[in-house]
Amino acid sequence: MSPILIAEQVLNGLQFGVMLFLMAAGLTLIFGVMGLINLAHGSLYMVGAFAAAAVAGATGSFLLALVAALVAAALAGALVELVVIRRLYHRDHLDQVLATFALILIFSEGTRWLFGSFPLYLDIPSWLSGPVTLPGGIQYPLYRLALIALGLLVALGLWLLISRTRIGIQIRAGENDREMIAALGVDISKLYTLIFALGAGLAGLAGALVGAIQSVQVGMGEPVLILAFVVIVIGGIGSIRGALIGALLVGLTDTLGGIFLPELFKLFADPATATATGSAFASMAIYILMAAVLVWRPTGLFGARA
Amino acid sequence: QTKVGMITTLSGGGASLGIDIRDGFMLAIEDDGRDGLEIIIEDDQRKPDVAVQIADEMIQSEKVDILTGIVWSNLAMAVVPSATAQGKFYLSTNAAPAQLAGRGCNPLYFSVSYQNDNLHEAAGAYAKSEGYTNPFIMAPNYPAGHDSLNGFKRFFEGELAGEIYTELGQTDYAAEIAQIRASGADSVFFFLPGGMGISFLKQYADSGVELPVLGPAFSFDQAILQAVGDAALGVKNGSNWSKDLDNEANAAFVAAFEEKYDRLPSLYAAYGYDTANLMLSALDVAEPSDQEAFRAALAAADFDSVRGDFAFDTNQHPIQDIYVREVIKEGDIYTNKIVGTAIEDRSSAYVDECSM
Amino acid sequence: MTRETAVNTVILGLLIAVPAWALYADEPFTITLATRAVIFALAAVGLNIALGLGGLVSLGHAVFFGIGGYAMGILASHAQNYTPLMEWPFVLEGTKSMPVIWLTAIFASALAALLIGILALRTSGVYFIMITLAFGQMIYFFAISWPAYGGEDGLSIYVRNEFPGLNTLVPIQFYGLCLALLLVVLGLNALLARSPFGLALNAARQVPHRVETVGLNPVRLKLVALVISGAVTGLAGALFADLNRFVSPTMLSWQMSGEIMVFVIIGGVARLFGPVAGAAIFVLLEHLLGGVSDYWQVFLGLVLLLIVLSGKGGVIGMLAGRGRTHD
Amino acid sequence: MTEPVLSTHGITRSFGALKASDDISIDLQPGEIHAIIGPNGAGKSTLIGQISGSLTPDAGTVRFLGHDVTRETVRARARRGLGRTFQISALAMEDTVLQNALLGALGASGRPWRFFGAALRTRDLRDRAEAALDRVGLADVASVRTAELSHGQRRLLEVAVALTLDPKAFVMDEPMAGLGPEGSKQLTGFLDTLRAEAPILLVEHDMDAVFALADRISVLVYGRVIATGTVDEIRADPAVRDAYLGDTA
Amino acid sequence: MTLLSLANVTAAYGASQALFGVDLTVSEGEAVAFMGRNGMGKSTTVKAICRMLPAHGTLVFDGHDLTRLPSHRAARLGIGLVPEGRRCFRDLTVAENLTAAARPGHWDRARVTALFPRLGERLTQRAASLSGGEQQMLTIGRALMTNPRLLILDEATEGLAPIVRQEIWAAIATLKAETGMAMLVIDKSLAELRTACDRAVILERGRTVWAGPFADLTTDISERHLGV
Ligand SMILES: Nc1ncnc2c1ncn2[C@@H]1O[C@H](COP(=O)(O)OP(=O)(O)OP(=O)(O)O)[C@@H](O)[C@H]1O
Ligand SMILES: Nc1ncnc2c1ncn2[C@@H]1O[C@H](COP(=O)(O)OP(=O)(O)OP(=O)(O)O)[C@@H](O)[C@H]1O
Ligand SMILES: [Mg+2]
Ligand SMILES: [Mg+2]
Repeated sequence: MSPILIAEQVLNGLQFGVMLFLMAAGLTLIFGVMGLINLAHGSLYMVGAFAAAAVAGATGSFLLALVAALVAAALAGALVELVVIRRLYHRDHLDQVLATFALILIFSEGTRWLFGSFPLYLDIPSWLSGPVTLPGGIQYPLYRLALIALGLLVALGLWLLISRTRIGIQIRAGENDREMIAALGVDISKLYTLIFALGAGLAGLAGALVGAIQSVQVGMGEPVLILAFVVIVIGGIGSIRGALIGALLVGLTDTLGGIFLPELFKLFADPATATATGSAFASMAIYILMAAVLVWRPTGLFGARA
Repeated sequence: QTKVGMITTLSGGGASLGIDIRDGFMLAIEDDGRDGLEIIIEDDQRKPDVAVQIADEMIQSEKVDILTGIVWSNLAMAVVPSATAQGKFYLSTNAAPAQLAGRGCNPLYFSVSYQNDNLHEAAGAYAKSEGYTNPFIMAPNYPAGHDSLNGFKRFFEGELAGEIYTELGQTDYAAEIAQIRASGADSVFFFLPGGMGISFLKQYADSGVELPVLGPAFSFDQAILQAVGDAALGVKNGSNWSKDLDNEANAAFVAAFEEKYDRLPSLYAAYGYDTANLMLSALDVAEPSDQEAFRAALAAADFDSVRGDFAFDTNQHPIQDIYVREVIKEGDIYTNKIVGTAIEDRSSAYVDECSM
Repeated sequence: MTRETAVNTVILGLLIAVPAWALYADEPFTITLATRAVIFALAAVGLNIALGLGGLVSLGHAVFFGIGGYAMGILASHAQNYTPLMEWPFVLEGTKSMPVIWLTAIFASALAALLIGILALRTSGVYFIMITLAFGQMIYFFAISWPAYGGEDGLSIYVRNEFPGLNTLVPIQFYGLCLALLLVVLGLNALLARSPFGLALNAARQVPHRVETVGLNPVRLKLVALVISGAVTGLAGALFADLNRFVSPTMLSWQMSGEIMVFVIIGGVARLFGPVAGAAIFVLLEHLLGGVSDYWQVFLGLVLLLIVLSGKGGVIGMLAGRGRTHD
Repeated sequence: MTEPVLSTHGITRSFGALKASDDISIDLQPGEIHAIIGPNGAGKSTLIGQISGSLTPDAGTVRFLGHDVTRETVRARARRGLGRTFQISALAMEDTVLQNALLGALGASGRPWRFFGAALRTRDLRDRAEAALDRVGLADVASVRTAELSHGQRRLLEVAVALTLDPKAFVMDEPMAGLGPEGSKQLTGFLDTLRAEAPILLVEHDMDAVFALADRISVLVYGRVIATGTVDEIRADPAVRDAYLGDTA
Repeated sequence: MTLLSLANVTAAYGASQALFGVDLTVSEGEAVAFMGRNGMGKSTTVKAICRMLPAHGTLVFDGHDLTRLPSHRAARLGIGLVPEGRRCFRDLTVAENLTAAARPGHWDRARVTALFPRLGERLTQRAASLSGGEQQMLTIGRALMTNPRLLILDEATEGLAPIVRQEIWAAIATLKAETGMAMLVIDKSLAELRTACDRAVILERGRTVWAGPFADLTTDISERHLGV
């Protein structure tokens, strides 16, 4: 394997990591900062992608589609927060798991009801399509570069919001003691609705952005959801920096594991078996990584120490 | 009075396939319009245990005579052996795993669609005939993926630039595309059903790699082509059916399907339609309660298949021509047209293992 | 008799009366459905031991369920094909005997629970939920892509396994067997909850640091609870595979873990009969709503949502009033 | 002097740049109540943590009943007979008072792996638990859920749980915290009788209680012991008045 | 001018009733001691005032009916709370704890850290790692940052060193004298309450059983209702 290919694969891993972060960003807010286990996060991701596909289909504008994704998912998020989620903050994680599990069912089948069972069309706009040549001769799709930039921007924005602004501080205070922050005069309910909507909007945006290079279909959110949880937990709940680093680690592990493990197994087995066995272990790699990180540091890389 | 139980996927991610099977099947049944035939349809949610439960219900409570409809191989493996063990006919509208074509073949089991490997074999045969010398081949790491690459290799028999198994459900293929680019391959064969194929094709089209792409029909069928869009144009795929197949039955089917459901039929709809017609033709001759006679009537395959010539081999899987299609755009609609025949009168690789 | 005991008695009565009616009315599928509910209930009773008593929110119980299933699948498929399970260092044959399969399932899933527990119990809270999920995913992906036992296609067994003196192919007999196991386990669960071990576990859930200062090891208490819990769920997995005569990686999927948890929560966490009520309701809803519309899962979702939002501690809580019960 | 029941020798513990314990050597003699006082943040809870085993010192040793227990776990020390109460009540709130006491008895028995037979009907455990509840005067509320106890009752239950262990020494972190004047008086009376059974290392800010109970007082400031002496000596010590007492006494 | 007035207030935790009829008034600039044995309902009353628990009866603050307001609205009317049990925001730093609560007015971070220099030295430390007393100071500082008109101190000196307690009582006296902030004080030290407060209200089993100026609080009454 040539050095340039290895370099390219490392870049792919990092890129995949940033994309994971983009998908996990909204969840970081909701799960990491507000402390709510929202299994329906993947559904909001799906809502964004469907809204984008519908608007792109009707208007032909990718930018409008992104706006639509953000708005639709944020509205759906706000609605869900007002009707369901707000009754769950003071409950234990179990109830949150069940309620948001129920929301997945409602969202998935509801979307199918509205949009039918067939995957929808959403593609990269022409001004972002095609590869560019990077130094070293690596050909890299422009759209993916744009995703990296956007992912990093979102990471920075979120980090500033949570750690530097008063709203961010108040949200974290609410996570510690909701009753108390309200008793100090902060309208924490409204704040939580806003933040939930923001998290949902980010999920929707990610759904649209990533949907353009993947498939827009019912159920697209669930695999993402698990990956996003993995990312956040590895990084440490509540830490934006942790989520970013966790995402990069997962991206690298997944990409490089998928490439090198089969190669590694070829050293002791015939190619067909090696490819199959190597890939089998590669698909377990990120979960092994997660378990290893948690065994080593039980609250993730940057989580608050217990 | 004959009862038929259809178990298929009508909710969740894979619902579009099951819906097409159902719609194709019901089109034939309603056209026929005979009395004394009852069809019961249930959703398996793409879960094997649910499929088994429904099969039990249909057999034990509804007392059906014939089962049909399953889309996925793993669900078929869960249902078919126990259904045939309980003396029920099973007519496959899609899934036809190797085990059931070879050692596990059964007098009560017919596959109307194909044997799972067929369309991959066609792609392999086509690659060879096009003179490709080192294709790069890939499929997800699960049994159907392994069968796929084996099917391709069975008819290709040459050097490969690379052979990889991806993760089932994977959505990002940047790493694989980089490997393809670096491999020096002259063509790419892939089997990535459902959303995986959509993702791969979009990303491949955007990557600047311009090698010709081949695959089985699944990733280029009517149900998902609209979601892939331009990225699929020109891709060659192996299929035993296409909407432009030139025979009377097919023309009638395509027209009737479009008329009734206001969309183009897919491969799965065609299988559903054929299955229903096969069953109706057998019911004209015998009752399912007379197992021997009904089985003989099915095996005779005395119906007008939308695929043209159609016969069953001894393992009760079809002998049929398999074509190569190319993805084209007709007006606003992406669809396929036949560009050649990959293998003629193809049966299946496992027929000798079947002791029937 | 407290209200909860009354509710439990009614549930128990239904478990006996409904299949009896089905037998009389010749509705064999109702028996199959009841068997499914009873097996799910057993799996959920297993989870409830970890969850209700030990406070361990495991989102990876499908691992044990699946291991139980594969214990059955592997043993029976070897017996079916007359190939030994292993030939070295000694020959081990497959088997079609349920009791042997059960013991294997219990032992294998207990072992898995021990290994997972040793690692997972280093974490707590949300991290525990997620690390159990991670182990589940690991094993799920392994099972899908490992070709030896069918990979994603799973393993099919043509005839249900055997139990001495019974014809397990007759639905009501198999049901009776499953129900008997469920009742035995429920009985053990009730004993466990009141036992000294149960007392210590209960405290370890609420105030682990207090448990340490009386000289007990809360982590070890929880580990033992997890092992017992995994073993019970593993037994349920073996029965489930036998019910379907089929096992596949879906039994190991995170959705399966989620469903087992849903059974417990619908019924009521830490209630003896909570998992039983939850599993029965879920199976019933799934069956009834399936006929209503293609989009029936929307309604299932709504019903589940109503149950949680009512906040009464599951169905048993709604019927019997809030509060844990002690003597 | 007799061999102390419990002693620390030069224990030191830092949090980052902060030396929370700085070369602390104190001891607890049989039959005495030794009070530790000092300003907030002086390192009293940190010291208790190191003695009971939830924190490990960076340097120095802890000895208990003649053994070096510096590296032992909380559990091991508890089994040796170290009874601890928490600054914030650590009780199983969903359980009854009796069940909380039973937990202590179970710990004392050292045999938690009994999966059958109701805990409430296990004679040895029950006798021990009831005896302890009786001692602190909670026998009447034995079947009440702990969450329903008043604050003062919870503090007493805390002590009762420790009592079930038949400890050889008690370590108590602010047992009077949150008690009203009446409750404080009651608990003070109780601790006074307890010292005959096992000596008590007592951290407390309630000076009325400390002055009434302590045989000796050590004063901790910035992690160091600045003075040790009798009540009168400490009251009179100007350094202690400056750092801690103000004009209370 | 009466700032806060409660008449015949009742409240319950689920099914178990905790308040059976509490009467209480606090006038502007006045400090009221709120007394009673453990578990008599003092903190419950505070929760009712701060809208952390549904309550019935008359609850009026500065002319506004509190029963209809959510917690944060009540706080914004000018009720500042130092809760029982050191409920600082454990994962936030000292500085963030203060910022989270801040509303414009006399009290800002500089004034609070001047009042409690220990907090000033630990601005970037996580609240969970503060000593008990430091956490107590932080919750007082945090309540001051809301610039309340009525400060409710529920066991605010619990667990504090005598010398710090004296400082806090001194600070309370200063607050009262200089800013005229009204106060409702719960504390176990009768002596200290006596010097800091003008009036006392005594609660027993969820009912107001005595109210009046401190001067009228005879040993007889305190023996009967407080046990000392
Ligand atoms: N985990 C920690 N990390 C950093 N600093 C800590 C930690 N634990 C304690 N400290 C600091 O160590 C010092 C001693 O704390 P400790 O809790 O022992 O005080 P204390 O004497 O018990 O005070 P109080 O009487 O207020 O309870 C304090 O300044 C505290 O902020
Ligand atoms: N969360 C709760 N749930 C149920 N009952 C409660 C709860 N909190 C307090 N109580 C009960 O309400 C009554 C009043 O308690 P409250 O805390 O108001 O007393 P208090 O006067 O503040 O006592 P203390 O001086 O101990 O703080 C007590 O009997 C107590 O047991
Ligand atoms: Mg302390
Ligand atoms: Mg109080």
